[in-house]
Amino acid sequence: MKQNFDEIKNLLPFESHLKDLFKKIEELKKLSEKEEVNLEEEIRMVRKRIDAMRQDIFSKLTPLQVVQVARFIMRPTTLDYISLIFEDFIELHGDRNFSDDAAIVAGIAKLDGRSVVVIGHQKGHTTKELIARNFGMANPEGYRKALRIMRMAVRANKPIISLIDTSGAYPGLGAEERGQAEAIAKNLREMAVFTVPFISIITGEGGSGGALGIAMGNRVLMMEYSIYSVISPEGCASILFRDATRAPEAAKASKITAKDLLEFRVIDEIIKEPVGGAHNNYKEAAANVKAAILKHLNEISNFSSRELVADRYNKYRNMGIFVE
Amino acid sequence: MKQNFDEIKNLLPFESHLKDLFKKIEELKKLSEKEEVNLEEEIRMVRKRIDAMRQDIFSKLTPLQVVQVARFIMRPTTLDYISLIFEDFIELHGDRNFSDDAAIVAGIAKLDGRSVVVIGHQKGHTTKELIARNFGMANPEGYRKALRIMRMAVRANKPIISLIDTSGAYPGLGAEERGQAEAIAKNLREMAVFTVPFISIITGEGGSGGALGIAMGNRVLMMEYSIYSVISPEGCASILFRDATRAPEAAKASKITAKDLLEFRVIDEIIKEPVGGAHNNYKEAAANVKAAILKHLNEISNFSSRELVADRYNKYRNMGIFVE
Amino acid sequence: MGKISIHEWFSKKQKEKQQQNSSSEKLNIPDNLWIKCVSCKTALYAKELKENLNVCPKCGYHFKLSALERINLLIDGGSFKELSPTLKATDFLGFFDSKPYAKRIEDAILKSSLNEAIVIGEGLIENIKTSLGVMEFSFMGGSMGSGVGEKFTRMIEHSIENKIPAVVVTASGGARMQEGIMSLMQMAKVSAALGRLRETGLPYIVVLTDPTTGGTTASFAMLGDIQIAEPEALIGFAGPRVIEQTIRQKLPKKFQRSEFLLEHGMIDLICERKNLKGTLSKILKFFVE
Amino acid sequence: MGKISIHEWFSKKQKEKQQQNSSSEKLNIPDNLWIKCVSCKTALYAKELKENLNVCPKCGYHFKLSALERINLLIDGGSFKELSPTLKATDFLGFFDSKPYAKRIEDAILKSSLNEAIVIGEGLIENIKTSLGVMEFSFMGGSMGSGVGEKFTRMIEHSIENKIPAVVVTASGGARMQEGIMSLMQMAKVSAALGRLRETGLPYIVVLTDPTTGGTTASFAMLGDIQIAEPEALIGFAGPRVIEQTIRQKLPKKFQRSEFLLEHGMIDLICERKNLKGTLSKILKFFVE
Ligand SMILES: [Zn+2]
Ligand SMILES: [Zn+2]
Repeated sequence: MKQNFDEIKNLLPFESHLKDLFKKIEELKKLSEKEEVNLEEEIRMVRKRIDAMRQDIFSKLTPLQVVQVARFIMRPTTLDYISLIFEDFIELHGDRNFSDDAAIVAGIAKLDGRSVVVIGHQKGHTTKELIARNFGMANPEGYRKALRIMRMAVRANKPIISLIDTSGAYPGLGAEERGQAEAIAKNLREMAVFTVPFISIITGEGGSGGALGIAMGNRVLMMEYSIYSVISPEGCASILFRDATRAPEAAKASKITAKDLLEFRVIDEIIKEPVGGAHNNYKEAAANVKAAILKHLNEISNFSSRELVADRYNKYRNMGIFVE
Repeated sequence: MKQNFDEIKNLLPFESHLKDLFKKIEELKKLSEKEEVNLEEEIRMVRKRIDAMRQDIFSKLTPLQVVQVARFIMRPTTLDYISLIFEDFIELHGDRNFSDDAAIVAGIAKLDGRSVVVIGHQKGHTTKELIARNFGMANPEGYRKALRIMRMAVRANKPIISLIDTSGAYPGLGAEERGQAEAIAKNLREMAVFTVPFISIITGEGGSGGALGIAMGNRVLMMEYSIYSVISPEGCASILFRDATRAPEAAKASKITAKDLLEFRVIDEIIKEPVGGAHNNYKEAAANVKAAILKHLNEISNFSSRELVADRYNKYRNMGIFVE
Repeated sequence: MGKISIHEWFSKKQKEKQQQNSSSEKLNIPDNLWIKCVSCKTALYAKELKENLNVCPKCGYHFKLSALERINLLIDGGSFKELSPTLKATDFLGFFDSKPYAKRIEDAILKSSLNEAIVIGEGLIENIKTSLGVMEFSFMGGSMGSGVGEKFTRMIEHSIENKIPAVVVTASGGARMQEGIMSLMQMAKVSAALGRLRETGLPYIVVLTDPTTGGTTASFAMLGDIQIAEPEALIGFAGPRVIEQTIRQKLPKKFQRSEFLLEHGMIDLICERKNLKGTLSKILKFFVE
Repeated sequence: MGKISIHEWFSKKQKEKQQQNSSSEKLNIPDNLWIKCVSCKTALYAKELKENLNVCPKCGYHFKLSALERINLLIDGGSFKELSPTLKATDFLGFFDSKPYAKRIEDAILKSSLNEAIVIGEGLIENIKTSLGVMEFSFMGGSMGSGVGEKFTRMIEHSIENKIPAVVVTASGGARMQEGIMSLMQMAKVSAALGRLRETGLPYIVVLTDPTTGGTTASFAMLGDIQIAEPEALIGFAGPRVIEQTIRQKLPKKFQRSEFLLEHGMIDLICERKNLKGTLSKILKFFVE
């Protein structure tokens, strides 16, 4: 949950020129306290101005600026969304094989009274939390935990909601030893044939196979300032352009924003974010996510098991652009 | 495979009095060579005497003596049986999670032209091999490999043959960490609902959960001098009698021989062993095992998938003696 | 179903318990006694401990609960109907160690006022009808022989027949060695029942309590759709001493405890006793609603 | 199916290959040249190497095989029918790095005489009719874009429609980044196809060759009912350099090699090239007979 959010400290690099306006608000507040005058109208006016400027800034974000928003440390995490969207969440742990991977959280919950399974990558808002969560980069155990719990949803005939926010699967020694590739691959195959409604939302970073590993929903939605890509702009630049500083170019070329992906029909809908991005208003962001989940869940809830599998199969079967 | 089998060196403790007769044979052989006389008839006579004495000894084995036969280092191992019973065996490795456990071998093969999956615990005939195989005591990975490959058999609709020879699942630190109990438990549950014919043979030691973990066949057969028990006689003595030296008593009380278990209908048939035990004639032992497998496989091969599951379910459902 | 009403059954059981000479059982000592917490060594007023669900108010150590106390804790008042209450073990091997198995069974029945190391039945958990099995550790260490295997299996079959979830609370030292191979076969039997249950899609929830080891762990105790454990419960396959003998070194602290299993991915959550019913009911609601 | 006979197809392909300027490819250099083994550094007579299936006769190092050479190795003479031979990638993002993707595609086609980084078709392996996909590493590093994803999927669908096993030989650096997100989606697409195949009970056999990494490994390359690898092949998810940067230490020797994967339970067996067809046919016989 968002706590003690410092609006000045948490300005994104490309909106640093709003600093003065925020300072102005602070001054007005102090003045109002000191002099015991009501300056609320004045403050409201400055806020309005900030919002207008922000709306303008955010309407013209470059792809790499969207990346900055998507990766922002104050961006709501999976657990933030879970606490704001679902009731009676009980977190379930472990892959029943090797360990419990904190980079992926999973559990059962109620969504407007309906039983659902929810899973997602978990980052954090502090360095400590990020380290504990391995920066949201899961090991094979994370994917295996997700699969175990998604399969439980299938047996129990409950919908699955997945929230995606990872820079990628962890490229570590142990991850390779214990079959990172195998774990992701198996998830992809199994998700394809799940007989329950399955909705995936890219909330922050949708980093490559590590994102896809829990993201094969019947519907895939993206938050307005999230990204989804086969490789990070930095990685793309350093591999293809042999120059990591060319990330802005790579970000642009790779088409990683929600708008681009909607055009390619890789995603089904863009979920609006509050002014200035989801981190400025967790509640509003969560409400938008919830509304989107409910809308899509309602649309596919009448599908039979068979139809759900066919719907999902066709969705992915038809992805690809080639000539013949 | 049996190699350079030294009959004198490999006498079991309770047949050490046969040593002189074997020495006699050696002398006769030497004499025959030296003097260039034909002493085959004499040798045959001694052999006959040995066999007769052995038949007598083995007909009166105490349970703990049976344990000695079952554990004998020269007793044919799973790989010995595989090479003598099946054709075109291809060993398959790995649990796709963590490692390949050498204490359990598994693979695909042909049995008289029929495709089957065969799995079994693997001990060894030398200290080196025993160490490499962890003395046939599997870690969780062994059970997970077995399950993976048995499930493949189920998908491919091929019968499963399992050969059991272990003192038990390995009671190690890592085994506990990685869920020895979970691995065995899952195997039991899954084996119960396999839709293919499944035959299990206790070839040597059937040690507790570690044995049962791959032994839930529709038919369970035991070699004449194998044992099958919930705890080793030594363990039983030290826990219940608080005195490990009372193993003979514990062995007797626990009813662990093939004959006892057939009486309790825990097993379906006893497979005859060559005179003096399977280690004296691998080929004959393997031929007997093969004949038994084929007999039982033929009996259940006409069952439908459903019938196979029901047959197996009822078999285990009905085990237990209680009053009400 | 039991032939007497649940109300009668409970008061009968409670009376039987009170009549026993049970100085060795912490939970039956007079209310004004002091008990030393085995974990933090604090001297606790027995009544206070009991009122706190046998959880040390100082350090949170979870003392054992009897099967009846557990049922009281989890099941909505008066809704429990016992199944197969008269089912008993029998000494079919004529097995004896320091005393005959037949005598052990008799003693255990007298001591626990139960006929076997598990009580099974049906009851409501926050109004959700559930099959329930609760193990009794004081009955021969909660060991699983033919009686436990049969009762557990019936509990699962009751679940399947009535299309209701199944919940089990474990507390067991493993297989009942006095029944030889037949105790091993119970592992196959109960797991097979769970294989059938699983195919129906009905949930099976396991609550692991201190201690749960051996053949019980390697069968029904590890097969829950959801695995809950009480804090610091010993849960393992091999006993700690066997492992120490095998690896010839001391075991790490907290080895085979709930927290260790959580870390190693073997259980879903650790739940304090005071939250257990609430958590169970949320979980059941997830499945049945 | 291809519109020309398999015989014509093979001779056409071989001719095209010979005509190329391919000094950079070991396998197309004149027969009288010497090649230094990358593993044991022995100088090998090119003809000898070729006759030994591109396996070093001294140390057993497995050099790469082209898709066509692989098909020749595995498929009974003249029985291969190519599927979707004209399917090609297209530069739908207008992507360019050091050169435009469109140009890269063109160059790769010219260089390899293939239209994509995978050849798919149907053929006999010791008389067993099989769907086959063979990747071509020289085609943009065997990267998987829409073309590879579509062709692989069609290969699996061919398997399902004709009720025949599917075999794939992998050699790939991973996703084709020039197709952006669409290359990622191919992982989902091919895995979904394998999900359908799996439900039919038909076998899917993977032969991993050097190198197989990235999105290819994390999708169809790791989903075989049986996973075979050639000796010493590099097989992994992340590239070794990425891992070294992450963990800031040198990787162990043999890391991510076939032998390492076997030890870690990820593959079923390592098979030398000379035994590959025999082993495959035994495996296929297990499934189809
Ligand atoms: Zn305490
Ligand atoms: Zn070489």
